[in-house]
Amino acid sequence: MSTSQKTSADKPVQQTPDEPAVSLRSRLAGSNTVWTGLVLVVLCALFSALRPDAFLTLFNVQNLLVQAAPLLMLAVGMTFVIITSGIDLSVGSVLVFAGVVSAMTMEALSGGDATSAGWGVIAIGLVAALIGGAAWGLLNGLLVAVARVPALIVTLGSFGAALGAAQLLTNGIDVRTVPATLRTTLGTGTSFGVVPNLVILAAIITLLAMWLLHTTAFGRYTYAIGSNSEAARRSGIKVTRHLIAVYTLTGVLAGLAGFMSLAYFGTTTISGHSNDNLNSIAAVVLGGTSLFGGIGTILGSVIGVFIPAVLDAGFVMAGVRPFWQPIAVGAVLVAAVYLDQRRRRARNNR
Amino acid sequence: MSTSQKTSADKPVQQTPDEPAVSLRSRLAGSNTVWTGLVLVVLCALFSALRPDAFLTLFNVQNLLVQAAPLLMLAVGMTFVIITSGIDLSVGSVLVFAGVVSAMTMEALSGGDATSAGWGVIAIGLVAALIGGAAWGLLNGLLVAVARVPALIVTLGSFGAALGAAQLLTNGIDVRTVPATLRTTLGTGTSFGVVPNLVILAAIITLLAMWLLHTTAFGRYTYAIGSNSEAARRSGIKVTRHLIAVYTLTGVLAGLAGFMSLAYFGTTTISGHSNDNLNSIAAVVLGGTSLFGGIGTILGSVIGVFIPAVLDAGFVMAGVRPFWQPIAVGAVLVAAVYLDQRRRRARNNR
Amino acid sequence: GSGQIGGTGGQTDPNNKNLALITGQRGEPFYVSIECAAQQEAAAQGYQLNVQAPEKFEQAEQSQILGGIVASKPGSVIIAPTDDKALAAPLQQAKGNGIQVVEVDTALEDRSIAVTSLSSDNYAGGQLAAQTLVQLLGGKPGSVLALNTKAGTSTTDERAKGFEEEIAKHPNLKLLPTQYTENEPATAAQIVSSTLAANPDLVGVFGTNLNTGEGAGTALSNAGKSGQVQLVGFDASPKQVDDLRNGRVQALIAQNPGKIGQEGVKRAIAAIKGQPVERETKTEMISITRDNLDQQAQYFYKSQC
Amino acid sequence: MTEPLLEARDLVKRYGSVEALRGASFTVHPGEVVALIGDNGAGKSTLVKCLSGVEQPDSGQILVDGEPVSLDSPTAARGHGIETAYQDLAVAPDLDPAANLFLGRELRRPGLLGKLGMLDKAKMRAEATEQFATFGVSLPDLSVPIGALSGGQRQSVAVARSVAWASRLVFLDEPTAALGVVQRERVLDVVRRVRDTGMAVVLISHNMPEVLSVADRVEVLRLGSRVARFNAAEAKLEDLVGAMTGALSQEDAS
Amino acid sequence: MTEPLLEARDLVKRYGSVEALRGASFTVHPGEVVALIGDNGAGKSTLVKCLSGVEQPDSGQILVDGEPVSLDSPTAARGHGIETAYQDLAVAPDLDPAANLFLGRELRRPGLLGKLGMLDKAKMRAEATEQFATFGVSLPDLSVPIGALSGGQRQSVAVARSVAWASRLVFLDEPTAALGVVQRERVLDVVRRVRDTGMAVVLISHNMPEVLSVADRVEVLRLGSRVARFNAAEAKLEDLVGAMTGALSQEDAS
Ligand SMILES: Nc1ncnc2c1ncn2[C@@H]1O[C@H](COP(=O)(O)OP(=O)(O)OP(=O)(O)O)[C@@H](O)[C@H]1O
Ligand SMILES: Nc1ncnc2c1ncn2[C@@H]1O[C@H](COP(=O)(O)OP(=O)(O)OP(=O)(O)O)[C@@H](O)[C@H]1O
Ligand SMILES: [Mg+2]
Ligand SMILES: [Mg+2]
Repeated sequence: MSTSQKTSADKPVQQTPDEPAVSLRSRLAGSNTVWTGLVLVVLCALFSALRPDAFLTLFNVQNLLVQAAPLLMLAVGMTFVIITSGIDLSVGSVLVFAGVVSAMTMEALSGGDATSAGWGVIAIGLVAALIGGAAWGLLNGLLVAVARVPALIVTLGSFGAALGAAQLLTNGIDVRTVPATLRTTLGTGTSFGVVPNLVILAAIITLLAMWLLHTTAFGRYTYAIGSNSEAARRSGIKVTRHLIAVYTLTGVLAGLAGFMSLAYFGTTTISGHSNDNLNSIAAVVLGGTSLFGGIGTILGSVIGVFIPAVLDAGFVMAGVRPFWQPIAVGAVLVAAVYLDQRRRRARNNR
Repeated sequence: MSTSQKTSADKPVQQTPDEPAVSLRSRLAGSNTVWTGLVLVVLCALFSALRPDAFLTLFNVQNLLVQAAPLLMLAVGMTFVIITSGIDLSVGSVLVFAGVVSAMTMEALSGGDATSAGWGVIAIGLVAALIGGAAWGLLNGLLVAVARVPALIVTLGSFGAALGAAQLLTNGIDVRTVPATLRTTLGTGTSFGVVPNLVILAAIITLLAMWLLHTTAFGRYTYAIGSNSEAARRSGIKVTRHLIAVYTLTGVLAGLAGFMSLAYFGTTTISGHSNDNLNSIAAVVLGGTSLFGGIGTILGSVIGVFIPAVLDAGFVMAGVRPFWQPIAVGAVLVAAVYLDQRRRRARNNR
Repeated sequence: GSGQIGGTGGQTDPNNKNLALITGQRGEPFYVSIECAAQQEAAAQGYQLNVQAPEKFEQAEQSQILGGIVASKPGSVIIAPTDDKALAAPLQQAKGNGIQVVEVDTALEDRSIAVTSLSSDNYAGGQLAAQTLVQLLGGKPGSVLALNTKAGTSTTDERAKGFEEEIAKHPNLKLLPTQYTENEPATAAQIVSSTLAANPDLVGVFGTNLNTGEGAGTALSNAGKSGQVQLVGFDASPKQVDDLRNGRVQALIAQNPGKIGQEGVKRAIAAIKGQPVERETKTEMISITRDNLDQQAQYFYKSQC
Repeated sequence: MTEPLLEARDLVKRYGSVEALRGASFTVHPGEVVALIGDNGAGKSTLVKCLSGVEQPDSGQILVDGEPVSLDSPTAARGHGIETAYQDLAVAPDLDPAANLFLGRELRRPGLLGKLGMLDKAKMRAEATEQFATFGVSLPDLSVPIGALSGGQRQSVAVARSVAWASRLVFLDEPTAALGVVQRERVLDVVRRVRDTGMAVVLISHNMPEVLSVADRVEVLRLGSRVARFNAAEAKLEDLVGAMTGALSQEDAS
Repeated sequence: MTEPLLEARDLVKRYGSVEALRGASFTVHPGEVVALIGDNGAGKSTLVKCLSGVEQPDSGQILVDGEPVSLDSPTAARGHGIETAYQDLAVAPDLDPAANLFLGRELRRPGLLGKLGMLDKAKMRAEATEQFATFGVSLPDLSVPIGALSGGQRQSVAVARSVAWASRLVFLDEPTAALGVVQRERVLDVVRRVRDTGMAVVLISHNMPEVLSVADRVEVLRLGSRVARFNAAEAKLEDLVGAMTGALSQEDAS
């Protein structure tokens, strides 16, 4: 602080005596994630009770976690974007594009068939995926922040364009040689006996993102821009630069998701990601992040990714008829957010 | 006004002398629709120049208009919802549901095969479609306005649920007997020699919606709620009731679109509407309506429906390779909104 | 007065050198293979071929594309209709404008519109898949699962239906409810994992198209069940053939897109010239397993034109 | 004294762990201007919100004409003839000043079109122009959305709005905070004139000279409860400040 | 007289058809408190926005220390040691008061973590508590988002923010409008103290007694241009009001 009016505080800030205790309790009760988290726990308990032989098995838990990993990466990126009051519809296509670029790079480096390629090629492939994702993220960011085109239009455009570019590169045919080493280590390997490597990677990235969003200046600026971007600008925050960084980050995470998907499926699955955007947005909103920006947590998005995943798996195990499944999923989603909403309104009806 | 402080206005409201003229000009220049409208005109001119034999033909114009008619209905409803700062992802599924309910009703009334059913059955089918749409709209509205669940979650839920319900009703198999009378009159018939009946119906509904949004209290409340819903509530506007009405209206329009689609295609096309939600949202945003509510016009949405339609048709005629098309469409969308945005910013950079 | 859209009569110009091909979905290997063959044949005969495809296997966008094609007046349109009813009206208009309609892969219910169709019998394909699976199982009892894409997709619905009805003839096999994957491999993988957890007696899976087979293969190999649970896929894209070779997939039901594309163009040209063409041809479906892999190489789809 | 028009007894309002009102009471009689004063955060705006139906108190009683009522929505309060100019203005920033003035009370066209809900925009604009003139609001362009106006212009619209529609009681929460010297005088004039028609006015203000010049009575809120009441004619500035800061507490004794 | 710290010459700013500034000029010297006064809509806030880099004037010149500069962003103005408390506050409503106070100037942890961008939230909170105390801001709960605070509390945070960071000049656009009697005095005290450290303060206010008590000089804006300048010690209330309302026009003559 430049001036020094820190003279004796003759009227100290008024505080309730039992502040720390109250604060913790009310913070927990009011936090966005507790109620949706509870819904997740209840669902798991329910399906475990219904099919104890199937739901609570190591196999099922591993599978749930592994298969959610790429979507989790998308949702983590989406959390940042939505907190800035933006949106990114392009993540699924960027995932595909990054996967294609990565796979083609690895193929090219191995002379056409990457199946037996080593770690050097794999590392370059990873970099290619991240760069491929970053490029689209950067483009989105520039158009949103510099050209000031609404994020919905920009990313709807790149949703089509990234997929088109991936199809142009491959002529629509999946690239199919992926290094076996990559598949058996990152794709399907486990560490510590039971923990899938994909899950470890996803967890590390998620923890890093939590750290970034909740404890650093980068995160603070993300919230500030979503809360009032004009105030952020006037406070000297480089709003344009920050928005570009956020969209690029989301692109990089989509690129990583593309690489993970490549490792897991062993192919580029070009035509299979048209719902990823809505799925990841739904996860983020389900986790309590506001579409109007300024509010949200990564933990919430994690919960938001797993509620539909658990539901889908549980319904299949419980033998719910397929056409009933979307109806039941819809009802649970709405109910989960309703509980959360009611709780928050009771606490603070501003 | 209850009190009477209308004493002599000794300091009249300050007005620029040339007010009417300036106002008209600046209103036109600043209006959201002019620039996107211009883009539409330029595109038409371009394609007409490229393929004069194909683009500017009666057949093509008829086709463009007819095929856009159902989407236009969805976009008109979506305009209302988005102006209230809501969103409706369920429209495509509601369209399918309404079509299914309508077709099944007509079949049931004709004892299993509706192909030769008459106007009485068709009228009942129309009512069934409208009610089917209204029911989902009402449900959306109740959950958004009364239970206060974010619109994105509610309508994502009903997006799945309405489609699931349609599939349950039909066991996933399209209903395929549609009255031939309906198909040849509303579906593919024309009036005044060349104007398709579907287009006449869509135009009438669109004009009514314009009237409703831009000149009535209903429209005014729609803007007020989107602009500041708390202010609207404090002004005595029945926000809850109004939101329910808006979502129901959107549902009814989706029901009508379902009926139109039934008349045109002669089958329920259950699997074919998963992109309708994003397409109609894109049309609305392209037309200058703000996703944050309070701003927008029906005319803009009409233009927003036709820009992608013209692009798609034009690219097909120009023989642009399919993989390039989404890239080109994305670029044009972004460019159109960018022009519009720049223009508006120049006028009023608040 | 009242009339009908596009009701303008038109005669086919026998000298029209323009053809159009509208496939069912952009970037689908099966359709890409059709396209490659068609392009080759058209070029060989000195014709221009405008190839278009909707982004998804959906009738609305396809009929919009068709509108654009009709307006640009090719001599013939070769199309894989995404809906056997919904496309009747727009194709009727095409016919009304003097454009010869050639159906490939799928066909309209209304037989009066196209001059010829080269369609695959997807129902029979599903049956063939079931028969192949039964053969692979060799009498082993257990549950089997079919993975469909999206409800209402005519081709995969037919395949699933053929499969279900054929499996029903084998009482030692329990048919689980057919699941829908939204055409996402991740969803398919997740469904297969969950089914494995819930039904340890799962012995066979049928993936009705590329993406569902992909997801199922991944889930099975992840669970270490490749080869134990028999997986039958549909189509023979290069990746799928690789999978068959290395044991992720045990059988593929293949069509012959190269032949369809080539023959489609030939018949379109004949129709333009007013020559007689065969009205109806059912294209063959064959089952490829590891045993007959090498004999059936001509059915493998192309990845490059 | 006449029967109170509106009375609040022991209102409590909590926001999470914050207690904004801790048993606040308040009285206003017909035909009087009551100033409600208090330090920042004393709970004045919260009290107004509770009395105009925007917020529901957690406990306590509200009486209109001596009858207990439940003001569960702004519409309920409006039904009793109560209008409010909120401190946060509560206007729709994307609508123009005339639309904001008539928000929720739009004039409709005569005849069938009006029955169908069609607005008479020209008439509303004309009446709005007149109304703004009364308050000395000078607006450069009536079609500019209110969000683009200057702070004072916006406040004038909000105040004009509440005064125009009230029939028995109007709450003005810091109505002059952003106003220029002239406009402030206009508002105070209007307040007096409204009072003279028999309506009651509750004025919240931090400007003591203003309070003393226009109010008949003064009620003081401190830390969420009423600590003093004064007759404006007899009150001195120091008393008011003393009551607000807690140096002087009258109510405890009474 | 010393060289002006900041000078604006003939600024013009148009919003569509509205001309907010019509050739406005303005001068401020180091170590003085200049009051900028004018009717509602006179263009005061627009002028401040132009001088703090938030808006770009359509024409005119801005000089800092006699050198022409282009203030094309708030960061540019901040580079010259200029801070502003805006009339619309410009705070992030979802962040808590401490976060708002330090917005764009967060304190980081010592060491590597700080280099990586990690915030020192405890330290910021402690410093914020101290800072708020100076202004007599009393906040019931420091973790409440600022959007939930009372009008006065919010304004105090915004004012504290600008004063805390300014090094040469601080613009205060109606800083006391929503403040209580005590808090208002605190702010005026702070203004004087800041001036005594050699910094310049530009105070916008509609409260003439306040203006006369704290300002060294007064500049009057009317319909987008400067119409008068006064030495506060010599100016009389009537002169100021006259200049604002147009009854008296000094600048035209000069
Ligand atoms: N929605 C809310 N959530 C949490 N605390 C709130 C909320 N609204 C008000 N408060 C707190 O309640 C107290 C009273 O606020 P209120 O706005 O009524 O004060 P006020 O007397 O109007 O002050 P001012 O003179 O500054 O306008 C303040 O401490 C404020 O921070
Ligand atoms: N973004 C904008 N668009 C259109 N007009 C504007 C905009 N911003 C300001 N104006 C107009 O410019 C004029 C000056 O506004 P400004 O906010 O500078 O006034 P002010 O002197 O600060 O008034 P107050 O004392 O009420 O705060 C006003 O007539 C206002 O309506
Ligand atoms: Mg207040
Ligand atoms: Mg101002």
